[in-house]
Amino acid sequence: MMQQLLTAVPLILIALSAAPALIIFMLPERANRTRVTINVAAAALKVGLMAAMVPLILRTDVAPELRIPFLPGTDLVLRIDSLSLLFTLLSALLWLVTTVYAIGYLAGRPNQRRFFGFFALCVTATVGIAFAGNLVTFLVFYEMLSLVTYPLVAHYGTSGALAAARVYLFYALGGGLLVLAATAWLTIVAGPVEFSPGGAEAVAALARDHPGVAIAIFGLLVAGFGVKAALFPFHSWLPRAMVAPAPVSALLHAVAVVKAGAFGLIRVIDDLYGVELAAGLGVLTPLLVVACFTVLYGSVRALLQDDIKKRLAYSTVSQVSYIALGLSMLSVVATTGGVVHLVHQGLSKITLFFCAGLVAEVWGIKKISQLDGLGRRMPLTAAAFTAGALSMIGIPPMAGFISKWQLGAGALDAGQPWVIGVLIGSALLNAAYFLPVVVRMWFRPPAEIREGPVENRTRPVLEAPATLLWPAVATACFAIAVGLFAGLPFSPLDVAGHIAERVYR
Amino acid sequence: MIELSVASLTLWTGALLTGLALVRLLTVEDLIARLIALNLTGGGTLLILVGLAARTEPVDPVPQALALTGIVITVAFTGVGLILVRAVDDDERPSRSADGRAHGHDEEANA
Amino acid sequence: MSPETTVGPLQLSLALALIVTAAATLYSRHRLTGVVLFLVFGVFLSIYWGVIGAPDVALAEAVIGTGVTGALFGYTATVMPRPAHDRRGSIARTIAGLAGGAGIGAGLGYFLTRAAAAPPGGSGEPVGLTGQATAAVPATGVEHPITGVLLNLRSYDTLMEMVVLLSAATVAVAFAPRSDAGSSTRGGAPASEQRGPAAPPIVRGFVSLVAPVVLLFAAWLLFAGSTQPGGAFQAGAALAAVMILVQTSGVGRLRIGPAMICLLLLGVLAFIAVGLGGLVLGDAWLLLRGEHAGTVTIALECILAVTIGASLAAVFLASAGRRR
Amino acid sequence: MSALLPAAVLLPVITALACLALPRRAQPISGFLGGLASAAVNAAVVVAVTSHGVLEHHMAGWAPPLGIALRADGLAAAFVGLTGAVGFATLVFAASAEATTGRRTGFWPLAMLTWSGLMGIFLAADLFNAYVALEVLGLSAVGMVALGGRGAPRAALRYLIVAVVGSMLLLTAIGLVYAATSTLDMDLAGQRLTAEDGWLPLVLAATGMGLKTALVPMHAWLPPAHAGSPPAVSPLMSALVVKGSFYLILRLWLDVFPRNDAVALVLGVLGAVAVIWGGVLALAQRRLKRIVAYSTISQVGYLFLAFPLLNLPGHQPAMVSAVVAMALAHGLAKAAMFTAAGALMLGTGTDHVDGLVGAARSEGVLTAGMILSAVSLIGLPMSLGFTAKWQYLEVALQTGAWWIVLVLLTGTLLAAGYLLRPLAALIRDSDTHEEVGQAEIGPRPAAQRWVPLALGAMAVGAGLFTTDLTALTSIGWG
Amino acid sequence: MTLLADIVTVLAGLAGAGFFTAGTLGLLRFPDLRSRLHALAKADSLGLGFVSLAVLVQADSAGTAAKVVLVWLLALAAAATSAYLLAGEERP
Repeated sequence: MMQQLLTAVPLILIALSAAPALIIFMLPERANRTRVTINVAAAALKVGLMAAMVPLILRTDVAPELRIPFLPGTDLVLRIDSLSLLFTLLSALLWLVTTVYAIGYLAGRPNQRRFFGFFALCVTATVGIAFAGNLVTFLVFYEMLSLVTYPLVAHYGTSGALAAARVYLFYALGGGLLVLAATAWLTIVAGPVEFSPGGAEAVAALARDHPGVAIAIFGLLVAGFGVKAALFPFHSWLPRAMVAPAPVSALLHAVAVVKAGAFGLIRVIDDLYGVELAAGLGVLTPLLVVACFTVLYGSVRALLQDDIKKRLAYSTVSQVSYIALGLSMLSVVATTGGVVHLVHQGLSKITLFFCAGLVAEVWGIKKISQLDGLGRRMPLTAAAFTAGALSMIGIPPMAGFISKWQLGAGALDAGQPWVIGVLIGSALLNAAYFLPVVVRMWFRPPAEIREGPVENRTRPVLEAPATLLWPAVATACFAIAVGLFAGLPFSPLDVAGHIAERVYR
Repeated sequence: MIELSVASLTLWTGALLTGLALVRLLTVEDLIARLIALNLTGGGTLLILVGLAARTEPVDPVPQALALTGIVITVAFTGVGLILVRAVDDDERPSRSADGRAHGHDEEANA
Repeated sequence: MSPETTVGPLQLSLALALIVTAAATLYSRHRLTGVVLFLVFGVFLSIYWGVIGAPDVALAEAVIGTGVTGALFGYTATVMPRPAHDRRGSIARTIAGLAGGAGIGAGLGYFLTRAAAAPPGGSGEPVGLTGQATAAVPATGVEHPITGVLLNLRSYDTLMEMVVLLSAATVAVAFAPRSDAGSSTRGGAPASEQRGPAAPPIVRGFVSLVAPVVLLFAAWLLFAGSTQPGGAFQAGAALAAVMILVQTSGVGRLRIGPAMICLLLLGVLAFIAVGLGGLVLGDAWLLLRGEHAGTVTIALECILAVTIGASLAAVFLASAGRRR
Repeated sequence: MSALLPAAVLLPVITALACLALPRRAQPISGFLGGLASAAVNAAVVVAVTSHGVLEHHMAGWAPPLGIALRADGLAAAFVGLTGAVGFATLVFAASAEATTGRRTGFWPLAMLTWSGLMGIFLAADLFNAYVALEVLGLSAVGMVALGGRGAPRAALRYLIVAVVGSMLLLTAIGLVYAATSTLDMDLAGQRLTAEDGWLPLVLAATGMGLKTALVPMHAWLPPAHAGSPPAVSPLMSALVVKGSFYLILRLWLDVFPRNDAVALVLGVLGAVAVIWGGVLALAQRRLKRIVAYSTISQVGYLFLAFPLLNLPGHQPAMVSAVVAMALAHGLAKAAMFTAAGALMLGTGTDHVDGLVGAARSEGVLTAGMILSAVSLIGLPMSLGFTAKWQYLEVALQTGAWWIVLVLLTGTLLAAGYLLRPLAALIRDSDTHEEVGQAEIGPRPAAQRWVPLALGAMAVGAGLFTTDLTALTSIGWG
Repeated sequence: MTLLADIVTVLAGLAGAGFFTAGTLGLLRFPDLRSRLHALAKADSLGLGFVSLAVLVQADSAGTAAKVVLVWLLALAAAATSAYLLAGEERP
C-alpha cells in the first residue's frame, strides 16, 4: 500500500497545480472571490504537502516514481528525488507568495481569468520539470513552460508586449528544438536514458566509445537549456520580457523560467553525464568560461540601466550564471554552492522584483533616479529592497553570502583560483549597481514626483496596500532566515549538500 | 500491311491521344474546351488500358468491364464539370441571373 | 467480328482518323466546332472499339461517351453565351501544342509498348484472367462474360460506380435551376421557367415517332445484355437520351422534382438490398449464385437502367437547363 | 466479423440516400444520425482489427484474383478510426448552423458520399476498386467544394480537372500492373511484380497521387479549393480527403510496387520542398483560412518526406507507424483549426487576421481549441504531432539522413511562425485602445465552440497513446 | 444464291458511295445554307439506303434485316427533322 501511495504522489502534486488552472478557465471573469480562494488554498496545500515530504525523502532515500508509456521505447517518468524536492519546495512557496501579490497587483484590472489560468499552468509545468525522470519528460514540460508563459508575457496586449513575447517565444522554441534534437540523438545512440545521481552509465559508455558525439550532444543540451538560463549569447530576451506585469516578472523571470534552464543544466551535468565524466570530456571549462563571462557582462550591463526592472533583469542574467559557474567546477563544495544559489538567488531576486512592482504601482516610479528618499516615503518597502540588495551583493549574514562563500571555497577546492577573482569582481560590480540605489533611498531628500497618481504626491508616508507589501517583506525575511540558519538540518544549504554528496559518490 | 498487333496499335493510338489531349488541357483556358480535352484524355487512357491487356484471342473481359466503368465515370465527371461551368458562368457574368443571391453575407465572406 | 491479330487497313485508317479528329477538336477555333468535332471523334472511337473486338465498350462509347456527353456539351455550349474573345490562338502555338502533345504521346507509347511487350510475370499462366473469367461466368446465371463480370464477379465495382453517378446526381440536385430545385424549394423563384417557343409540329411528330422506338431499343439492350453485348449502362443511357429529347424538343417538361429524386435513389438502394440479401442468404455481401441468380440480375439491371437514365437526365437538366 | 467492412463502406451511402430524399431542414438530423452510426461502425472495425488481426471479406463470394476483396489491416484501421472521429466531429459542427454548409443544399449527402469514398479506399484490397472509390471521393469532394461562395465553383472546377488527370495516371498504372501480373489484387500483384516492370506504373501512380495530394509542384489548386469552400467542408477536405490519395500511394508503395530508391528520393525531396515552401507561403497569407490551407501543403510535405526512409530494410514498421501518427495528428489538428476558423468567420463575417483581433476574450473555448491544434501542428511535446516527429527523427538519425532532420526542425519553426501570428492576434485584446479596433463576434452555437476544442484536445491527448497506435499499425505487418 | 447476293452488295455499295460523295461535293460547292441542306439531306439519305440494301442482302436472319431497315428509317426521320430545323433558323 505504501509503495502504491508513493507512486501516486507525483501525480497528485501535478494535479494539484493543474486542477486550479482548469477550474479557473471554467469560471467566468467576474468570479474573483472564488478564484482567489482556489489559488491560495491550492498553493498553501501544496507547500504543506511538500514540507511533509522533506524528512521522508531525505532520510529514507526512497524516490517515488510514476511511469506512463509515451513513446515506443521511452516512457514519461515522474520521480521525486532530493533535487526535485528542493526546486519544487522553492517554487511552491514562491507561488503562494506571488499569488497573494498578484491578487493585490491585478485587482480591478481586466483579463484576470486568463492571467491566473495560465499562471497555474506555468507552475504545473515547473513542477513537471522538477519531477521529470528522463530527458523526454523534461522536454515535454520544458516546451509546455515556453508555451504557457507566452500569454503571461503578452498580458497587457500592447504591441510592445506582443513583440517582446514573440521574441521570447522564438528563443524558447529554438532552445526547445535544440534539446529535442539532442534528446533524439542521445536516445538513438545511447538508448532511453534516465537521470540517476552521478550520471547514467549508458552515457558513460557512449562517452567512452565516441566522445565526439557525447560532446556534441552535451553542447546542444547546454545551448538548449542555456537559452532559458540566459547564458551569454541567448540572454537578450530576458530584459525585453520585462514589459510583463510585475508578478509575472517576479515569479517567472526570477524563479520559474530562468530556473528551469538552470535546473536543466544541473540535471544534465550532475544526473546525466556526471561531473567527473563531463570534466573528463573537457566540456566543463568552456561552460565555466561562458558562465564567468555572463556574470561579468550581466553586471556591467545592469550598471548602465536607469530603469529599475531592466537593471534587475540584467542582474538576474548574471546571477543565474553563478549556478552554471558552481556546476562546472569539479568539487563537492562548488556543486553545493551552485545548487543552493538556485534557492538563495530566487528568494532575494523575487523580493527585489516585488519592491520594484510596489514602487511602480504606488508612486509610479520606474527610474532609479526617482528613488531618492524612498526610505522616508515607504520605509518597509525600502527595508525589504535593501535586504534583497545586500543578499545579492553577498554581504554576511544574508543568503547570497552563503552561496558565494561556497562557490569561492569550491573554486579553491577545484584548483581554479582565478574563479575567485571573478567572484570578487562581480561582487564589487553588484555593489556598484545596488549600493547607490540603497544610498539614494535612505540618505537623499525625497525628490518630487511628476508622474503617478496625483493625490499620492503630497502624502509624506504612504505604504503599499497589505496584499502587496507583506509578500515582499516575507520573502525578504526568508532570505535573511535562510542565511542565518544555514547550518540547521533541512535548511537549503543542508539539502544542497546532501544532493552534492550523492553526485560525487 | 506492317505487322503490328492490334494491341500495340491501340496502345499507340491511346498514348498519342492522351499526350495530345493532356498538353492541350494544360494550355487552353476556355472551360468547355478544357472539359473536351479531359474527355479525350479519358478516351486515350481507356484505349491504353484495353490495349495493354488485349493480347488474348477473345479480348479479355475484365479490362473491357474496367473500360466500361471508366466511360461511365468519365461521363459523371464531365456532367459535374459542365454544371460547374454553368455555375462559374453565372457567378462571373455581371448581368443578373435567374437564381437569386441568397446568403449575401456568406457571399463576400468567401471571396 | 473476331479480331484479326494483325492490323488490317480498317484499323489503321480508323486509328489515323482518331488522331486527326482529336487534334482538330482540341485546336478548333470556335467552341461549337470543337463540340461537333468531338461528336465525330466519338463516332470513330465507337467504331474502333467494335473493330478491335470489344463490342460492349463500343456500344457504351457510342451511347454514353458520344451520345449523352455530346448532348451535354452541345446544349451547354449553345445555351452559354459565347465568351468575349474566341480562342484565337496563333498558328505557331497550335503547331507547338501539337508537337508537344505528339512528343509526350510518343514517349508514353514507347515505354508502354516496351512494358507490354515484356512477357507477363513469371507465373507463366495465360495472360489476363480470360480463362478463369469465362470459366466462372456460367455460375453467375448470365451467359455474356462482360455482364457476368460487371454484375457478379466484380459487382462491388459496379456498385461503387453507381455511387459515383449518385454523387453526380446529388451535385445536379444542388445546382438545379432555382425554379425546380427539387424538394427544397426555398422561397418562390421568379417567373417559373417557361417552356420556350411551342415545339414546331415536325419536331413534335419526330419525337412522338422516335421516342417509343428508342425506349424499345433501351429495353432490348437491357435484356440482350445477359447473352450478348448490352446491359444496364447502355440501356440507362438510351433512357436518358429519350428524356433529353423530350426536354429539349419542348414536347414535355422535366423537373428535378421529388419524382426524379426518388428515381435517383432507387438504383443504389436496390443494389445495396441485393448485397444485403447476399449476406443474409449466403455468407458474403453481393453473393449471387444458384438458379435464380439470372432473374435477380435482370431485375437489378432494370432498376439500375432507370436510375442511370434519371441521373444522366438530372445532370443534363442542371447543366443545360435554360437559366433566363 | 469481416462483414463489417462492406458495411463500413455502404452505411454512409444509405445515409446519403436518406439525406437526398429529405428536405434541407430535415437533412441535418438524418445526416447526424447516419454519421453517428457510421462512426460506430468505424470504431467496431478498429476494435475488430485490434482483437482479430487482419480482416478480409471476399465480395460476392469470389476470391481474388477473380473477385474483389476488402481487407483491413492495422494501417487501414488507423485511417478508418481517423475518418470516424474527424468525420463525426465535423458533422456535429455542420449540424450547428445551416450557414456552415454553404448556400446550396447538398452538403449532407455529399459529405456522407465522401465518407463512403474514403472507407472504400482505406479498405480496398483490389487496385481497380481503389480507383473507383477514389473517384467517388473525388467527385463528392468536388461537389462539396462547389457549395461555397463566389469563387468556389471555379476552384471546384480546377480541383475536378486535377482529380480526373490524377485518376487517369493511376488508371494507366493499374493497366500496366494488370498487364504484367494478370491480377488486380494488391497482394498478388505485389508478389508477382518484378522490378523492371514495376518502375513505370510506380512513376505514373506517384505522379497521379502526388497531384491529388497537392505535393509541391502540383499544389496550386489546393488553397482556393480548401479556403473557398464552406466552413463545414474545409475540415473534411484538409483532414480527410487529402489523406485518401496519400493512403493509396502509401498502400501501393508498401504492398504492390517493388523497392525503388530513385522515386523514393524524388518524393522525399519534393516533400522537403513542400514543407519549406508551404510554410513560407503560409507566412505571407493574411486570411486565416488561407494560412490553414497552405499549412496543409506544408504538412503533406511531411508525409511524403517519409518515403526515402520507408524503403530502408529493418526500419519499415517503425517508419510506417511514424507516417500514420503524422497523418492522424495532422487530420485531427487540421480539422480543429478549420472548424475554429470557420466558426470565427461566421461570427465576424471575415477571416482576415486583422478582423479577428481580440476574439479570444468572448470566444475563449474556440481559441483554446485553436491553441491546442497549433500545438499539435507545430509538433510541441505531449501532442501526437510531437511523437510523430520524434519517430521521424529517430529513424532519420539512425539512418543518417541529416537533411530530413534539418527539414523537420525548420518545418517546426516555420509552423510556429505562421500559426502563432493569427493566434497572437486572437489573444491580443487591446484594452489600452492604441491598437486596431476590437472584433465583435456574433454569439456562436455551442457545437461551433466545443467541436474545435474536442478535436484539438484529441490531437494533443492522442500523444499519450502513441504506443497503442504503433501496436495497431503493426497488425498485419511482416 | 450467294453469288447474286455478292453482286447486289458490290453494286449497291458502290452506288451508295457515289451518292455520299455527291452529297459531300454539294456541301462544299453550294453557296448558301439552304442549297447545302438540300444536297445533304437528299443525297446522303439515298446513299444510306443503298448501303443498307447492300448490308441487308448479307443479313443472316430476318431479325438483323429488320434492324438494318429500322436504322435506315430512323436516319431518314432524323435527317428530315434536323434539315427542317436548320432551315427554319435562317428565316429570310
